Amino acid sequence: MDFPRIPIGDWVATGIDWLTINADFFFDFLSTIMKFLVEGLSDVLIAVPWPVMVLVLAALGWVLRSVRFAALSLVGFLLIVGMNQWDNAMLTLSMVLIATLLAVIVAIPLGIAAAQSDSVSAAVKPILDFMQTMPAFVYLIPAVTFFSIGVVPGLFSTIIFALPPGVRMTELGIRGVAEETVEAGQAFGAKRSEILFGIQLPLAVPTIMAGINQVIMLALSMAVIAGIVGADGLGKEVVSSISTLNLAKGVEAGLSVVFLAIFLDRFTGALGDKKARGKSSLLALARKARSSEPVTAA
Amino acid sequence: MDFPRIPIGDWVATGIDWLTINADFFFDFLSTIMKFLVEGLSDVLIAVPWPVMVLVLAALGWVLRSVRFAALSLVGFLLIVGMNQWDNAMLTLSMVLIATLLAVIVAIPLGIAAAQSDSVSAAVKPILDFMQTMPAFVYLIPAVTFFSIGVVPGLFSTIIFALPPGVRMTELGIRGVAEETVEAGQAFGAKRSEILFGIQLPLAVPTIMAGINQVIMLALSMAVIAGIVGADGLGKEVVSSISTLNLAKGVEAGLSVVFLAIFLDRFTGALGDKKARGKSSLLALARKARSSEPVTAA
Amino acid sequence: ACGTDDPTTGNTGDTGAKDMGTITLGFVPSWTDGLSTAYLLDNQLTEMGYTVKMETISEAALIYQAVTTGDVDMYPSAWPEVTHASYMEKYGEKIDDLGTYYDNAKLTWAVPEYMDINSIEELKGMGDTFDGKIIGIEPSAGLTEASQDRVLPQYELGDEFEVVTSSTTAMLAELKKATSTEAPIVVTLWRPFWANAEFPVKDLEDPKGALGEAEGLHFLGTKGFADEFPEAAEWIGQLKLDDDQYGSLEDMVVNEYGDGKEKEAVSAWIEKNPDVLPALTS
Amino acid sequence: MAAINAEGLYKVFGKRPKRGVAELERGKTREDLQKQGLTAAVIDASFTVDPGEIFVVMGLSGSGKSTLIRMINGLFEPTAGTVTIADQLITDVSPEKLRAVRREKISMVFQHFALLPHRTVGENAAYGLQIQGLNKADREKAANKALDEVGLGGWGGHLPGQLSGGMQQRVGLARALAAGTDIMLMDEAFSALDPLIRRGMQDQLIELQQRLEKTILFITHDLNEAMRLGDRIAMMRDGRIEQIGTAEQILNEPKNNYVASFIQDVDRTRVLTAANVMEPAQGVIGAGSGPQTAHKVMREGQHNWILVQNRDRTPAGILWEPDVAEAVRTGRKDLPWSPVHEMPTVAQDTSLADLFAVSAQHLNPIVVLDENGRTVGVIPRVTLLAAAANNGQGADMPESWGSPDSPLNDGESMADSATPDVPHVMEGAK
Amino acid sequence: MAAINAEGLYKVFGKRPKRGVAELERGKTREDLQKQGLTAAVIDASFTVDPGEIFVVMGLSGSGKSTLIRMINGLFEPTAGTVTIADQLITDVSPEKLRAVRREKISMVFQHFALLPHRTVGENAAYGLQIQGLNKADREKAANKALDEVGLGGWGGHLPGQLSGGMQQRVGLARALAAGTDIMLMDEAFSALDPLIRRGMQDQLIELQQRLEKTILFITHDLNEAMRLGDRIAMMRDGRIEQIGTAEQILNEPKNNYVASFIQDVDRTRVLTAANVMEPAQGVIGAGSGPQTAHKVMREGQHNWILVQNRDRTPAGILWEPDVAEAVRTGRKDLPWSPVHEMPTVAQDTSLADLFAVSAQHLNPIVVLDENGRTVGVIPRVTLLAAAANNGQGADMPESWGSPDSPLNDGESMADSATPDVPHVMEGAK
Ligand SMILES: Nc1ncnc2c1ncn2[C@@H]1O[C@H](COP(=O)(O)OP(=O)(O)OP(=O)(O)O)[C@@H](O)[C@H]1O
Ligand SMILES: Nc1ncnc2c1ncn2[C@@H]1O[C@H](COP(=O)(O)OP(=O)(O)OP(=O)(O)O)[C@@H](O)[C@H]1O
Ligand SMILES: C[N+](C)(C)CC(=O)O
Ligand SMILES: [Mg+2]
Ligand SMILES: [Mg+2]
Repeated sequence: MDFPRIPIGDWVATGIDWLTINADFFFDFLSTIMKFLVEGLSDVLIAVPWPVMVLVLAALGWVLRSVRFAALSLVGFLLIVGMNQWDNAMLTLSMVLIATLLAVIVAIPLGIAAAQSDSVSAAVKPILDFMQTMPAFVYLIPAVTFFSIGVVPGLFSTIIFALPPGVRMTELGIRGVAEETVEAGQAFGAKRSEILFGIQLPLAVPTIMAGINQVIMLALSMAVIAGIVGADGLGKEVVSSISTLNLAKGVEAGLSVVFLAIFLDRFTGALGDKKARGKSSLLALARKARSSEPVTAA
Repeated sequence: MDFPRIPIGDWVATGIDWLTINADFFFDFLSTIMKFLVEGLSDVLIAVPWPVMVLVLAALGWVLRSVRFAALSLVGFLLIVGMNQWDNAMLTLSMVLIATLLAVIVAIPLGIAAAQSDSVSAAVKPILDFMQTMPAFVYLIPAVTFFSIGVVPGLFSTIIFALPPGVRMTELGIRGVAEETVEAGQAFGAKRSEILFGIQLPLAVPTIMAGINQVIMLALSMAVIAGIVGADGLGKEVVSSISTLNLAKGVEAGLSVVFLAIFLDRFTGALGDKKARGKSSLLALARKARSSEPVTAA
Repeated sequence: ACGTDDPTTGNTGDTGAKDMGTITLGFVPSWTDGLSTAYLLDNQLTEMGYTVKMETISEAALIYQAVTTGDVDMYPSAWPEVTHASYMEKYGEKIDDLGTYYDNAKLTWAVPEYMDINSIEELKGMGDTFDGKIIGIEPSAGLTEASQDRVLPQYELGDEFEVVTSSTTAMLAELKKATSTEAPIVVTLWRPFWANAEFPVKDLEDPKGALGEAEGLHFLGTKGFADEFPEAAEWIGQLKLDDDQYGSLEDMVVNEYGDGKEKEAVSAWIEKNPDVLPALTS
Repeated sequence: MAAINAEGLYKVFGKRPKRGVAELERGKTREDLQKQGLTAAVIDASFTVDPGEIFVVMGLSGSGKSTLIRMINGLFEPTAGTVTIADQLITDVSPEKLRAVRREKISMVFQHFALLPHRTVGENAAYGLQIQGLNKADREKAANKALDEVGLGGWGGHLPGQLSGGMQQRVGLARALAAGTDIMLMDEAFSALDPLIRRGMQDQLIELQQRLEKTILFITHDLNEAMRLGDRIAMMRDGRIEQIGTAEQILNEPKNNYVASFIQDVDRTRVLTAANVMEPAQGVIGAGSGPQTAHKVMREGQHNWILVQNRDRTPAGILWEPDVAEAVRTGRKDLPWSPVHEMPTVAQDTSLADLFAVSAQHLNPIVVLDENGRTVGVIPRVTLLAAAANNGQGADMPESWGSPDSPLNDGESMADSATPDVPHVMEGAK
Repeated sequence: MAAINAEGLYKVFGKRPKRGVAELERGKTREDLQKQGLTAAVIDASFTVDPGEIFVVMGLSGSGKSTLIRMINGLFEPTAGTVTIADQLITDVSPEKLRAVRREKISMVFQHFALLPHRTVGENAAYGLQIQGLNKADREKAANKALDEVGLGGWGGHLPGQLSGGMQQRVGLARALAAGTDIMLMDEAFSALDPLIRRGMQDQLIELQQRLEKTILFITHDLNEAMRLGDRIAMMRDGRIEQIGTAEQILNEPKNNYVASFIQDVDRTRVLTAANVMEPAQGVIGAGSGPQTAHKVMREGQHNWILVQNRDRTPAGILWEPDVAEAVRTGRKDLPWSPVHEMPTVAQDTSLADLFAVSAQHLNPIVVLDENGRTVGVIPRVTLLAAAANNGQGADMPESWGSPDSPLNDGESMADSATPDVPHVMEGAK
């Protein structure tokens, strides 16, 4: 059992150290932006009185899905308030939203590139696999050395962890556009860009939205872990509840995560998939009212 | 903002406390079994000299997939050895395997029940959703109060966290069996049990295996978190590396997790999906040699 | 005590006289007082014929929990008098205090020496300077609880500051970074802790005593520890270290030898300090 | 005894389907129901399939064919109505009883084969027998026999996935055959196949059916297939059976415009047979008669030709007016006929297409015989031409081409148009 | 100028496809290539489509039809060979040039419509023009016009998903029409449709094509569709074009057994036209001639009837031998003919099915006229019957039914069988 010790860890650590020193300005720059975004958003979300916010979110649920969903959301949010986790939930929400935003900004162009070129796809795939199988905890370490503790390293690791489905589903969505539809574009002499923006992207929207939905879910799960490096919000509550074995607090923060997750999941699900929209969604009702002419017969 | 405080956390904590006291014997019993299983397996895995184990695993990879996969696995395992994580990897592996085993024992009958009855399905679905969106950390708390620290609470939370895809994919697999195939059974007068065991389950195998594959992946991700409550293995290395900000150690344990994950993923993927088996898999080659008569023409 | 062979630590008792049982020590690896003491005990108890197992756990609460259930036999270097008072309240009944080996332990808030404030009181109104952050350690630490629940309210800093929790090492990383660029920072610290000597820091005065008085570092055992391991309990009860002795031990373990060489460090320290330890009773 | 009997079958999908049936009975339409969220897939379907018959159900996609066949073997429970299989009621019976009927009386061939992909071809073919509880050796024997029957002997050891589509379909057929039931249900069993393979399967099915005397309920949306296979055809539309009848009945007497427009494309020359277009010979005399008798019959009936029959009603030959007139003139005693081999004879089921071939080679009318060689009718050329024309009724012919006073339009029966095609006779008819 | 010209097109899928072409040229078979992992989808295909022609490619699934059409508009690059569209080479040209040809010369109608589901019907119809860079107002106008053309006026504002399959297919057609290109490619454009809707679409296509004079390359695996639409048909099998010809050529002279078995099921009465079966009149006299001339011509040619023509080659009538003989006997000076309205005349493209209707009402041979009313041929009844029979060649008829010495088999030309159908004439012919 005297296999040579391969100090991969040291190599990586050295590399990260080098980066920390030499790309300091870059990390500072990123850090400033991310902090600005998250804190800006969370300030706004917390500044809004919770009854207003709860009603707005429930109303959004009604617009996109159904009365039932709006009612359930309302109950969920009131429970969050009742468990005294509203502010934490808003902190987590802002972190998740900003993480999603930044992840999507990176993921969509990458996904498009991967869809257009098999070699990009082949190169990107193992990296994405790696990003998702590497335990999220491990990201926290370089994140902390780059960005110190607080919300920024949490955001950074969240983005890395949540990125892959965004890329994958964008690629899948574009590649999944019916061959014939793309060929229709080609057959009429459309340029690649015309096909991309006029056909592929619009038709990939549901899949891309499903990807964004996954990004959000992963970001939320990572937001919990981000509590370890000091990002405020539900995650920190959960983490500190385990380290103090405070089950009551853990359950309340955990349940708040669940409610938030279910809301975000169903909500973003409805954004991409029109079928998920119930008949009682306001959008569906409005559309119905608009096209009052009979369409059935053919 | 004087919304009544809803002490859900306290209720749950009280319930868990009650359980801890009153179902003590039961938890002890579970604890004994789980500990026995995991420790038994890990003792065996560690007792086998690593060169033997590495070769056996690589050979299994060859049987089920391809030479290429076997070679890559070999490299991966040697790297684990070279990073001094072999024993930890074996500890984690045994925990993952036992967690998967127990999860599957629960999940498959549940999935079958859900596939056979819409009401079971409707009842099970939100519970599964809940189980997966609740941050895994939160499970650790009752797990620790039930089972103290060590491998058992880790295993327990892992099973809860990893269970849902097993149930879902079993249900999906059975429900996904082509309607006509099931009708073929019905049309010839087969009983429900004959249809279940003769048609539905065999045909659902690929989907169920995909579910098990997901169970394994989730179990592995949870095994990392289980390190927090003192379950030995790669997870503990990762957790302690973050609390000591030891990037080198974190990267090495993390990479070991990645290699293990990729191996398990591809390996169990090949179990269910015959198409994933490359042409150079020993099984495929053997099968080819056996059926030497020409089959192409029709 | 449990049976998995932790491959990285432990000692299978190759001194081999008699098998006196296995003692599991639980500690938080980044809290170097516990780390150093655990390895000192490992060295000596093994000598006495015990099998010693190390259980590294990153959260103090889990150690208390584990001591009550017997999964961990002893928490060396607990702070039960002040810092961990709330844990003792919860778990104390099922824990035996095996003795105090050091009695000048103290929680502190510290700033770099280049900062010209000297008291916690002076932090009021300086929230912007420090970005509103007190860099804390693990959420489960007694130090964290004291900082959040006593210092902040008593000095009315709650509106300006928050205690940012993460890990001891993260805190140290921050401290290192700040001191190297002479940036402003407030950290939560304690004594004895090697970082006090390693970094140019000074303790802030605590006129209100919010962080508590000096306290003792205890060995906490699971209920009935002394009955099960009488020799060990007796020896442990006699162990006392003064500031110098403890300081050199920690310095040796943490700084001179470092991660992975703790055993050698302890051996070396024993060689240099032959008279400090009580005689082995076996 | 009827093999299959369906009485007033309804199938409505949706919530509280019985309500839908009541409304349909009260005269509401399918569209009315659709608005309430109910789909009326089958509406008031009644029919009987006789043992040994191939009964074809056809209609466009969505017309309710599959729903209907599924009610026949109880895969769907009818919303109203009853199904009897070999005089056993199968609606509203215990699941155990229903399973017994399925095991013993009916087997099914599926559109997409519905083979069990994890079992070998042999095991698939033996599936029905396995369910029936037969032991392994016996069911393997039966399965091999069925596989031989469909031309797949020796393929038993392969997996279905290794076979082409046509072969897989034959495995499905073998499975149904091996089950040994008298009744076979086939839901668009051939529509997944390529045209060439499909035709082969149709031939095979007809051949098997005749050999094994199965009762077959066959569903298709292909009209030519229906015409080819069906002893009788039920035309479905929007859940209702619009018409039931033989291919000829449907072709010649479409009950409404829908059916008519459906069959517009059918190749009549393949569907219509001698039996459909033949007519009774107008003038007939016995073989023992002389030229005088013949001349008299011809005069009286104004026939140009007459059929001479033997006592056993087999045809002896055709006599033409000029020959008979000549014979009477010259005082011949024997009948002056065209030799028998000049008289074309065909079986009743000869298709129009084949009749053309015969008619092109012969000048005499074609004589149609039954299985015993007895005359059942005759087909003069003009009748053949009229039958092949798009519409059987001369009245529908394009006016622009024909003269209004052409011989076909003089109000007499078709049979009378059996005048030989010579101008002076035509002129005489005026 | 040819609208489409394909020269020696090959398409081989797999690694290093050129190698496959070389091997095929050296005589290796498709199966040989398959073993090397190469799929030869199209092998050495050459054909020319003339402007305004509907050229149909047909063959079973997998025969390479789609691959072929995709090479025509450059969606696939041929492995070997060249494609010319309106005399512009499109193989081996820059992508920009290829796109220009696609924009301006060819449009395509897809099997599964391939509409853009996120755009309205109007926007879909305008797509080709949008790509051509036309401004919004103009392209909306053109799109609306095209939608009107296919009977979808007023539906422009709907989304494709709200339309039935048949309507969606018409949107696809409108999109191709609106693009205003001369050439349209249609890949199994109708095969997703129900039979009734399908027939309507076929009618509409023929009508549109004639009105707008498009060149159409149409792919189908339905033989009746091919026969119905195609000016010419190319039969593909296993990547090769087996035969190219008009429907009639393929029906009457199938090049090999494969083609023959493929067309076995075709309804000949719909495909064959008067022009296919007519023959020259054997005996012809001018309208100014008298009975004596007629008699002489008939005697010499042993004709039973002759055609009387005016100077401008329009038909004047038909004379029958008995009438002429009588006229000669009685010394009549004028021609003793059946009145003109008794002589059925048809256009050259009248289908066999319609000829039957005409023939059933008339006793005279049918006279076939060109657009100017001039005689181009005649169709005696017996010819019509022979043409409708399965095989044009009498020699292939079932021996069992016919007598070997029937008049058709005496080695003379078909035309000579144009004897009127009376026994004594037949006897005379013996
Ligand atoms: N399980 C079901 N639930 C609801 N509606 C159904 C169901 N099965 C069939 N239908 C509806 O019943 C009608 C008839 O369907 P069916 O499948 O019997 O038609 P079909 O004639 O077999 O058509 P195809 O030729 O496409 O197979 C359709 O409108 C269909 O949508
Ligand atoms: N992109 C491709 N890669 C590899 N093989 C292909 C590809 N496209 C077609 N083929 C193969 O080429 C052959 C011809 O296919 P093609 O699609 O041209 O047939 P088709 O006549 O259009 O059939 P169908 O009627 O089913 O549409 C088939 O064997 C097919 O498997
Ligand atoms: C002071 N220590 C960090 C060592 C222990 C604690 O605060 O719990
Ligand atoms: Mg159907
Ligand atoms: Mg095709």
